[in-house]
Amino acid sequence: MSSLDADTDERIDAEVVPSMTYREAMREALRDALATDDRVFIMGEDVADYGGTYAVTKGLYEEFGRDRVRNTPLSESGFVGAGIGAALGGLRPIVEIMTVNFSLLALDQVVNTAATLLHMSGGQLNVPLVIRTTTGAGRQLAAQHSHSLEGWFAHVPGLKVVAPATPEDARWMLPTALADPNPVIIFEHATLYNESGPVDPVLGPVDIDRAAVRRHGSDLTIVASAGMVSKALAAADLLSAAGMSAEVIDLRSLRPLDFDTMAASLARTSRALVVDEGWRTGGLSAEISAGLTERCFWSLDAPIARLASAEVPIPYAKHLETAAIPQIEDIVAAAHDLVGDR
Amino acid sequence: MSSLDADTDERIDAEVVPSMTYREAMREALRDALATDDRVFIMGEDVADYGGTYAVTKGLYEEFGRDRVRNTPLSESGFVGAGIGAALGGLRPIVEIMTVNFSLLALDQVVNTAATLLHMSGGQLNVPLVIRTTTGAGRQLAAQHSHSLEGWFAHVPGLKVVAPATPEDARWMLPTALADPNPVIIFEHATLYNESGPVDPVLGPVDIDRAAVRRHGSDLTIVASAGMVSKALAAADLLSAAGMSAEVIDLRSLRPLDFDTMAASLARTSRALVVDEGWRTGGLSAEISAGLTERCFWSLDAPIARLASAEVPIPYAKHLETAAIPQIEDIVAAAHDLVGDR
Amino acid sequence: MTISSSPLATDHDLWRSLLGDMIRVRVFEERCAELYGESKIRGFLHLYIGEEAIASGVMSCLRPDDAVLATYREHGHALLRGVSAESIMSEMFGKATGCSGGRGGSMHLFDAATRFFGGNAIVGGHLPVAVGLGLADQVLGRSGAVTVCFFGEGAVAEGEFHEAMNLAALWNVPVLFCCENNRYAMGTSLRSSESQIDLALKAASYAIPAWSVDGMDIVEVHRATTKALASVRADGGPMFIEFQTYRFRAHSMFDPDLYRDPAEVEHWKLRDPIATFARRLVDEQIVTDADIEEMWERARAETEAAVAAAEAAPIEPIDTLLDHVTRDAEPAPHIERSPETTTDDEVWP
Amino acid sequence: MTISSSPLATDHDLWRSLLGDMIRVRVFEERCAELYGESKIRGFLHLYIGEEAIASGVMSCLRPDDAVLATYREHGHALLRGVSAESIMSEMFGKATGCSGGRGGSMHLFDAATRFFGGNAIVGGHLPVAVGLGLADQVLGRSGAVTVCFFGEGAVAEGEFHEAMNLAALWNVPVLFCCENNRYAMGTSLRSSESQIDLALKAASYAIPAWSVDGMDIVEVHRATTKALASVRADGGPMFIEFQTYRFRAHSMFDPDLYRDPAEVEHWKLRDPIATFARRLVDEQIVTDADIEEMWERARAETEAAVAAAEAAPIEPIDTLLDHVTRDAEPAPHIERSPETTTDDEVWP
Ligand SMILES: Cc1ncc(C[n+]2csc(CCOP(=O)(O)OP(=O)(O)O)c2C)c(N)n1
Ligand SMILES: Cc1ncc(C[n+]2csc(CCOP(=O)(O)OP(=O)(O)O)c2C)c(N)n1
Ligand SMILES: [Mg+2]
Ligand SMILES: [Mg+2]
Repeated sequence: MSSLDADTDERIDAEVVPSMTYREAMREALRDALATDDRVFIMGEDVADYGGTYAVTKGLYEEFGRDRVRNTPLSESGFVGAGIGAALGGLRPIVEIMTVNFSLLALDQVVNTAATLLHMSGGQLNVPLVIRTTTGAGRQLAAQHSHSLEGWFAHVPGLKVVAPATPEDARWMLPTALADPNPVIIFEHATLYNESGPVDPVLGPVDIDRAAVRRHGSDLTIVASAGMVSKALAAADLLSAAGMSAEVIDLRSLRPLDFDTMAASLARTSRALVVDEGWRTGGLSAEISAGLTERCFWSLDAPIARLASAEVPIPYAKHLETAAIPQIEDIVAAAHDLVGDR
Repeated sequence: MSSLDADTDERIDAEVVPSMTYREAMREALRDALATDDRVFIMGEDVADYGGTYAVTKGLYEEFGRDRVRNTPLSESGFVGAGIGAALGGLRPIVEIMTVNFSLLALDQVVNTAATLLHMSGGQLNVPLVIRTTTGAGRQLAAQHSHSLEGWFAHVPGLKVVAPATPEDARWMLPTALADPNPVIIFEHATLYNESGPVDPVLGPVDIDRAAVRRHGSDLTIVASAGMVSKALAAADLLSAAGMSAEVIDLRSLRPLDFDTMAASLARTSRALVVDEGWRTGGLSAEISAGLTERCFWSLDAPIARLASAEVPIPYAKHLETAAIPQIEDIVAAAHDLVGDR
Repeated sequence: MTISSSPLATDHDLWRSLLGDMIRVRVFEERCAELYGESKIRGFLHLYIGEEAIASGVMSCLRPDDAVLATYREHGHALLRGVSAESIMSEMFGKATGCSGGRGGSMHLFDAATRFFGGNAIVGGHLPVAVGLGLADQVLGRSGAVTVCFFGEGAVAEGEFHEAMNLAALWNVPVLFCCENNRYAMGTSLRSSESQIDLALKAASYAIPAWSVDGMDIVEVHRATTKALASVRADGGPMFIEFQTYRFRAHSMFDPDLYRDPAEVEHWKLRDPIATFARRLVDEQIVTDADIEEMWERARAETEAAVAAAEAAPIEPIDTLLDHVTRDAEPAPHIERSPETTTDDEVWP
Repeated sequence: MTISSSPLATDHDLWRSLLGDMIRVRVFEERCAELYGESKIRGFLHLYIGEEAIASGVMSCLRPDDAVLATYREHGHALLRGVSAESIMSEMFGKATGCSGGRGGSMHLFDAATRFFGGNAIVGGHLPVAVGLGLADQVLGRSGAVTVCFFGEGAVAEGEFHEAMNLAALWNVPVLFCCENNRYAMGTSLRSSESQIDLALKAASYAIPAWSVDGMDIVEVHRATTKALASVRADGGPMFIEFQTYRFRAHSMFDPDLYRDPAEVEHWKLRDPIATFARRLVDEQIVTDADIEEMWERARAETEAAVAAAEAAPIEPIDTLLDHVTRDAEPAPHIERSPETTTDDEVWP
């Protein structure tokens, strides 16, 4: 499948609520931002005429030109730092780091400068920078191209971290991120780009600090984000068929975490399962488990359960990769374990 | 205080159990490693004639020469990568990254190569690399020089992470780390270097995957590591005076985490407080809380409590820095909250 | 041109074998492309087609105690370093018999036996590692051993390139840096990613001897590498060669390849390192057309045998998932540490 | 030498004021060293003593719309950019009135009003940021505005230096890179950290015009900067100046300074930029000894006033600890999103 092929299924169905792919939604968001705010520009590796590795920025270079859609050389630390500077200089950069795997080369800039500058300067210098990057495994890209490191970023004060799981969030989180005076990192899950869903064309910017209940249920709460949300929903369908009613929460924001929404759900269900594509130990799932337990301990019917990726660099072979990442059946099984528990 | 001054209080008291500083213990470990294994060498910024920023490697260059104690330019990614290569080539490098703050520049090498190579190569190529780095705040070095990012490293499969909290561990963890066929990161807390303690001169290599109970107690378990251990012990003394008996666990190993020792303690105390110098959200304290709750939920008398650093880049001003990091009184207060709870 | 004045006048066996090497890589990779179409190979697949003269020429100059590092575009390098077609193909099939046990895939071929250190999919990531391997050779006195590090011209913009060059020169380690300048890093041309496109000049700014070579001409590749290696083996210090080349295929199977003028691609295809060299060897009567046909045949047989073996090979059992994350250490002696600091006398009532 | 042939023949006010600037920095920092001894200032403290000609010379050429970035050795840069001695001193005292509210300390002085962007304690970390500031000037059409980025020669080994140089040249952004080559990065001499120590050559490998200047001679510094800035303001593209200098003190207050031959330090002290320039101005009758004494007096008065103010200033209340971690966003409109995907009809009994 070439990135061109990936594009062919993007024809918007002419339904009442228009449907579009996650990729097209993200592109629409970028186009809108470029069109409405002169300060906005995109930069990253092959974002221009190439159209981005995941074809997200396709066509934008032709529409807005090379100053607004700027190719960078392979120098992640350099161009993330340049994004910080451009933000300080009055622009509204959207920096694309091709994948989170390569963001490791830019972490100094993200953590030591973007996240700290406002504080170090006593509130004088904010960094209105948006970083977009893809995350996740599932395409047999092996150890160096399959990391889910959102949890690392979510650990850092001074950053905001969001993970749109639906085309609508892909479309409408960006304007809010751009309006935010702080650095915002957007994690796009690489397996979602071809997924379609309803996108309200006039909704307008949405909050980027609240979780959403994607499905109501009463027996347990499943907390998920990004690529795990659709798996959780599919699992909830299967559970429903088996007579178990699962509520599914899409975190949307990874920093800050919306514990209010999670705790409110838990108050109804008394049981929660956290599903996370990151590694288990010290991952985001740990924070959610710990934070929820602190808030809801006395009303829990069972310890919060975690389902995360196996503690292994993601393997290439399909069957091993599949085994390493939480799958729908794993979620179903974990839910049964949890609700059967006591 | 210059690093020279820091050295002056290093005279070993001629007691029955010799006492030495953490710095001297670490240096002794390095000297021993260099003397007994020709493959071992040290490299890092100013480790040679300068003797290391924290004077840990002082005198080793004079004793072992420039091939064994090798200065590097400022190029963290470069020399960590070179350490990986040297390990693959049959040497046993000990790479000093001056502080964990600068390790952000080398994370690609650590995560994408050191931690994954054995797995990506199907078990063929192990990386027997030791990285030493300092961590922690408390010396008014402000946001870019005060990170406690051990939790990030502890998240990564393929790495082993240790944090000696005592001179004896500083002395005897290194030989075990060097004998380990995997990459091992040693976090030395910068405020510990001048602390003295007993060091058995002939103990020999110690395990680097088990926690140690540093103080027995029956009312609650305090879990701490690195710079927080001595604070936890001091808090336990104060609590004892107030009639509360605290068990203090020194994690020693941050990856793997020794949940057996923690759970065994919790079985006795039913309450645990995790003290961590890292930021709270998504920090190591979250994993310990989540992991312990999973194991001990039904015997807990209260949710696991966490005391971690405030969610702020560490400020320069003394009073603000002090307020940002867990202090002895904070531990005492948290213990009272926990035990008074229900 | 008379045969005696030709650089190919002697060493006929060498030239024949080099042609055969290039053909082996070409056949192997064209089959990979098909297998990708059939979904037998998955993930990313980067083909070396058009660039074969470099790996073939360089690899033929190496000794068993040399070390090799390459990028994700490394099937050819692995094959010519001596990793079997079968174990490479099996790797891409995700099989247990693959050279990385199916865990690495196309981008992560490894083989300890031939000192083939991969297969790195982080652009620039393996350059510092090469410096370390060279350092080990130097320190351990493995005299004459060289570490050869292949990378694309795109890597030159990365900070790790710069740090590695400086360390290599500063420490005078025996590393041969082989820059495969195929003019594009994905869709980005060198001109749009480097302010100074004379790459040899970059190396010079680290005081590393450097030269630029026609990477489409295997004779030039072989000659330059021979000369460079002689220098590295003797002096111990690093060298840098820029091989000017071109990839005939898209960057990867995901790349629609819209950024290059088809005429440019066609132009370069006229310089196909295999076709031109084959013609030359025939012209100079070093090989016959039949010899060449036999080379293709043999290569096809090798590749088909590899495919058949890969097809038939078992996969790793799922219960090995957690293998090879860490290697077991010698069990650490369990020694009683100094007694706990304090024990509480009083017990909370 | 007759006065008319001297480069100082005109612009007497300028030379006087430059001497005064250097003296201000010197006095301020010598006091800082004392205050460190008294534990009034804590953390790391890096003194610029000996290098004052660079910041003084460069800063005097700047316009208000220029931007400045520096390292952790930046008291002088901040002071001469127009940040008040009082707010710098208060910052180092950790007071609320400090230019960073007491949160930054010596290494993190910031002042938005004078476009002083710090104060970065990660070696090399601010170079890419400078490129971005230059890019913003270019894109927003702030014609003639320049971003001036100071860094030590130690930073040249970092990958970020390389990436920043390439980006700056590639994008032709108005950035003046000022390398303060004081020959040591902590205890590491340039020769032991760079395989090629001609730093201008490095810049040239990115096609950035570069030259090397005597950083102990403020006239040279001023002249070179004037020329460089004229070029950057007119053409928009980056330039690189290496200022050859020396620090008279240890790297920081923690550094025992054992790695330098005391004779070397003494040798450089003979070239003290203040003493030599003062002598020259007196010789050329541009200032009198009394003028100079007055400059020292004024500087001492300024510094003492700063110390007194810093002493008297309040600290930030502890309940502001979490301020400035993020800045409040305009509250995001709370819009009802598309209805939840599904709702379960059945409820588990
Ligand atoms: C650090 C990093 N950034 C980005 C990528 C994505 N990527 C993979 S290959 C490639 C182009 C590399 O080009 P070049 O170095 O010239 O090698 P070539 O593919 O032409 O052989 C890019 C951008 C990556 N793998 N690693
Ligand atoms: C990335 C990074 N590595 C290491 C350090 C520790 N360090 C602080 S200053 C310094 C020396 C820098 O020397 P140079 O760039 O020449 O500047 P100078 O101090 O001489 O002005 C070092 C190694 C750091 N701050 N950042
Ligand atoms: Mg290329
Ligand atoms: Mg210096």
